[in-house]
Amino acid sequence: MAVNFGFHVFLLVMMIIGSLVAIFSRKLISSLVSLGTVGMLLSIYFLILGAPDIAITQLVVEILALIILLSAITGRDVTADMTTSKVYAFLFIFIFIVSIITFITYSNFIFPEFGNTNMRVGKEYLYLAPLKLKAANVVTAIVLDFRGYDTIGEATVIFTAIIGVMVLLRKKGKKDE
Amino acid sequence: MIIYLAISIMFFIGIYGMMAKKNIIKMIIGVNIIGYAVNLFFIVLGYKNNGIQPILVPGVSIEEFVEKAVNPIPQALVLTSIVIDLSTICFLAALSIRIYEKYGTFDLEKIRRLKG
Amino acid sequence: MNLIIFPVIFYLLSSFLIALLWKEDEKLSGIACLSFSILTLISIISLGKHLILNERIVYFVGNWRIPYGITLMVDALSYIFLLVLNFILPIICWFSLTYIEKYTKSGYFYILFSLISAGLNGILISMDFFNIYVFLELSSLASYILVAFGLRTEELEASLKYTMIGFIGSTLILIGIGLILGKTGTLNIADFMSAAMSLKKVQLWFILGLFIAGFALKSALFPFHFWLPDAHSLAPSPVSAMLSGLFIKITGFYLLIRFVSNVFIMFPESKIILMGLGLVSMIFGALMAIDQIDIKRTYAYSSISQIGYCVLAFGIGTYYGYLGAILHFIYHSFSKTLLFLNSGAIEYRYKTTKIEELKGLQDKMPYTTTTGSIGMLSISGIPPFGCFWSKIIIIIAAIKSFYYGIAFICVIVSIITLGYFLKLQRNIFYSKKEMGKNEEVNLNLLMPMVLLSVIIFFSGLILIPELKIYLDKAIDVMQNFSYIEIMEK
Amino acid sequence: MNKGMSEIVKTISKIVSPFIIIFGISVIFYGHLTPGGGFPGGVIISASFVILLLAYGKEKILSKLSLYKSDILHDIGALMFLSVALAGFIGGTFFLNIFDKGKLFSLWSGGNLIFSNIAIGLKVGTSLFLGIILLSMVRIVYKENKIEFYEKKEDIK
Repeated sequence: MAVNFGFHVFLLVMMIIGSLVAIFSRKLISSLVSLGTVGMLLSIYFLILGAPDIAITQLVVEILALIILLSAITGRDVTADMTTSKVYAFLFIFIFIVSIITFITYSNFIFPEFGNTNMRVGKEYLYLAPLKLKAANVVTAIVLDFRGYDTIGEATVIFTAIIGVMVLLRKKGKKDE
Repeated sequence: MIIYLAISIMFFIGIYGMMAKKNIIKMIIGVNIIGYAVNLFFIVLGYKNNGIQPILVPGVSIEEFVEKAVNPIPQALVLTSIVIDLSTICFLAALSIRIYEKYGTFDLEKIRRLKG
Repeated sequence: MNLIIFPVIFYLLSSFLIALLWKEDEKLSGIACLSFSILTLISIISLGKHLILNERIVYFVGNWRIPYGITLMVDALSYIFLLVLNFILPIICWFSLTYIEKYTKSGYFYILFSLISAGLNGILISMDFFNIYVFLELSSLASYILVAFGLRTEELEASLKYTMIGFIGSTLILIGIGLILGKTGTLNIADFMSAAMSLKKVQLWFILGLFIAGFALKSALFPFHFWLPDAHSLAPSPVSAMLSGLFIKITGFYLLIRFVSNVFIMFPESKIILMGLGLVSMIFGALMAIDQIDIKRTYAYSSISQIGYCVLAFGIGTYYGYLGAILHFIYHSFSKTLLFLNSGAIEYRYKTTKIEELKGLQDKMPYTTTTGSIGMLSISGIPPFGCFWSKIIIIIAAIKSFYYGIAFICVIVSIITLGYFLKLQRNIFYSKKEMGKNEEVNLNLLMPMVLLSVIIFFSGLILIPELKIYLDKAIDVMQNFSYIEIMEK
Repeated sequence: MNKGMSEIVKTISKIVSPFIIIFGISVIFYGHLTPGGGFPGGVIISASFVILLLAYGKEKILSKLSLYKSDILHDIGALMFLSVALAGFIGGTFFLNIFDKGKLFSLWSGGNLIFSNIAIGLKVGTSLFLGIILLSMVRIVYKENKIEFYEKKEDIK
């Protein structure tokens, strides 16, 4: 979708504000809600950047993550105290300043230019998927056929997470306890 | 350059949320924000100026589609890494529930029984 | 040539089938997991015949050529890691058949065990950046869960700390992969190298820095080591054996070797960084291990210092340095697994691993004592056993390339290692004579330890000329192999 | 968790959730033609179950899709996807697309994309639903179908 550059920056600024509120707010519920807004804005931004199925997945996955965290909070303490450990704060500010400086000086070396992506191999996929595989959705063709081996590993990651939830919610860990 | 600067600011906010905050749920929110920032970084890498979505619709010819479509590779990777972040959050939520059962609080300061 | 995929498939199949059918029956899921790991070992050994004929095996998943699909590659170096990994995993699974009965729902343990092994095998055979990341993430997530398997308060907190730091390490690696995708548009290592030749060197140093930081974090080198003692000492013993012996070596050390010496060949000076990291973590691990009160914490700190040895030897960069690194990896994996299984047997019998609560095990558990002391002597570098050969070669490598200071520090650290292991032996095994009855653990716990100590005892034989050819092939891969050769083929 | 939310929410979620399930299934089946595919479809289906869970509380939803059934479905989905990959061995290499590719914009196109989509959708759908049910279910122990989980006692302090 052709959107002028200002809208990109607007969405990014809103996301930064949302994540700031999420980190620094005192009540956990309000920080979770602002996390939800950041996820929603991210899903809209994916749509603008030309990734529709990523936008759908991000939208629904973010809702489920919110539900998971809310179910972890309900019935337990809902406020987080504001004291932060001074050592980490200073260490973090130091790392932040150093990396912003290196970022600004070297950014055109490290990051590719925003508008034009390196389509050296991406272009081949755009030819291959419709002609050879007869699949119109190139992203699904990549995820499930060209790089399907990744997706097996990734489907096993969800499987591990659910086994992990089952392991962690047992009645007691050791028999002799 | 501004886009990458904004993404790295968001990344550092997530890192701050993980490192400096002592509440487990705030750490999980930090993990979430780092996941968002890295996924956005991938999709921004694959963006082409006013490019269309990499899905062929009947009206568009192949040559025009290849010319204007966005890079599909980062999108395939982000589909995987979104779900990896969701699994990490799922596991961390279960872990925080069990830690809460044992300590009665999410606050790491009271939980510090392990020496470094 | 489909044999290359079988390790990953067998372990995935074993985890899915155990989860579907035998999750509730502990005995059956243990036997299923053991049979699948032995099956993998057989498929790896039969893979060796092909590897001798041609120098490396390249396999295109789904028949897609280099830049489009995922390619897998096994050569002499990754074959050695595959052999060591798939030889130790059945032993650990055999040991945990009776050890895990102390935990409730041990069917889940075998599912997660085979998932970690699937992840580690997936890393060793793959030649694609994002594929390495996915399998790295799979095995790390399974190991976060297994650290918290006992659901006690310390274990939950250790797992939380381990998860947070492991997540930061994975994110650093993911950002490095993103930059590679941004710069050269591909994810295949060979394709990346042929495209990276045209880039200026300055553009790639940031990517290499991210990768080194991510892998150093995963292998607990000095600045990022503080998650390891809690995670490895509080996990169930077979899990900490797998973590210390295999996990930090494959996700950290192996990938450091691959990326520094085979992918980013335009940065030879990065080996000096590795030498520094290895040196510092070697010294720090040894010093911290001296005054520990818990057996498993001593072993955890000693594995920090031993992986410092491996990275230091690799950092030296000469033939002897590489030989020392590979040998030390092999010997340390076997002996550290033996030590953690030994502490598991002690914990199984006496429910504690505190040093002062265990007295005079010499006559109460004679076989455990002999195997434990063999493992301890081997790591501290006593002549007939394994690590002596590798430490000697590392010291020779340091002297040959005129790093006398480093050679001297290596000797000092191995003396400190000998010191705290002798102290451990004296306190636990050979202290005052207590006429307790023979409470030796049953065979399922004992045979893996005996098998490992026999291997360590005869491990000097690997240096005889016939076997040394294969080691030289691996070192030749480390020295001058670069992934571009695969592009020409 | 009390007995679900107010009456309005219950009736609306009762009406809406079948449509969400149908939309999720259409996203799975048309994954290779329109935006979507295995992951989004599966996640949408699990979201529809979660809506019913939130609206009606645990007992009602568990009567329809009990823990044991979703656990079995979750493993079957994983095995289905692995078998689609192993089917490639018939044609030689691991993940080969051995089915015929069909025409470009017809429903039957892209060989084994459809089967992988269905397998992934089934797997993601049931496993996320299982995860969320377990996380929110930490208060109730279920004995009859062999999965008994931690019941939060009132005296945790």
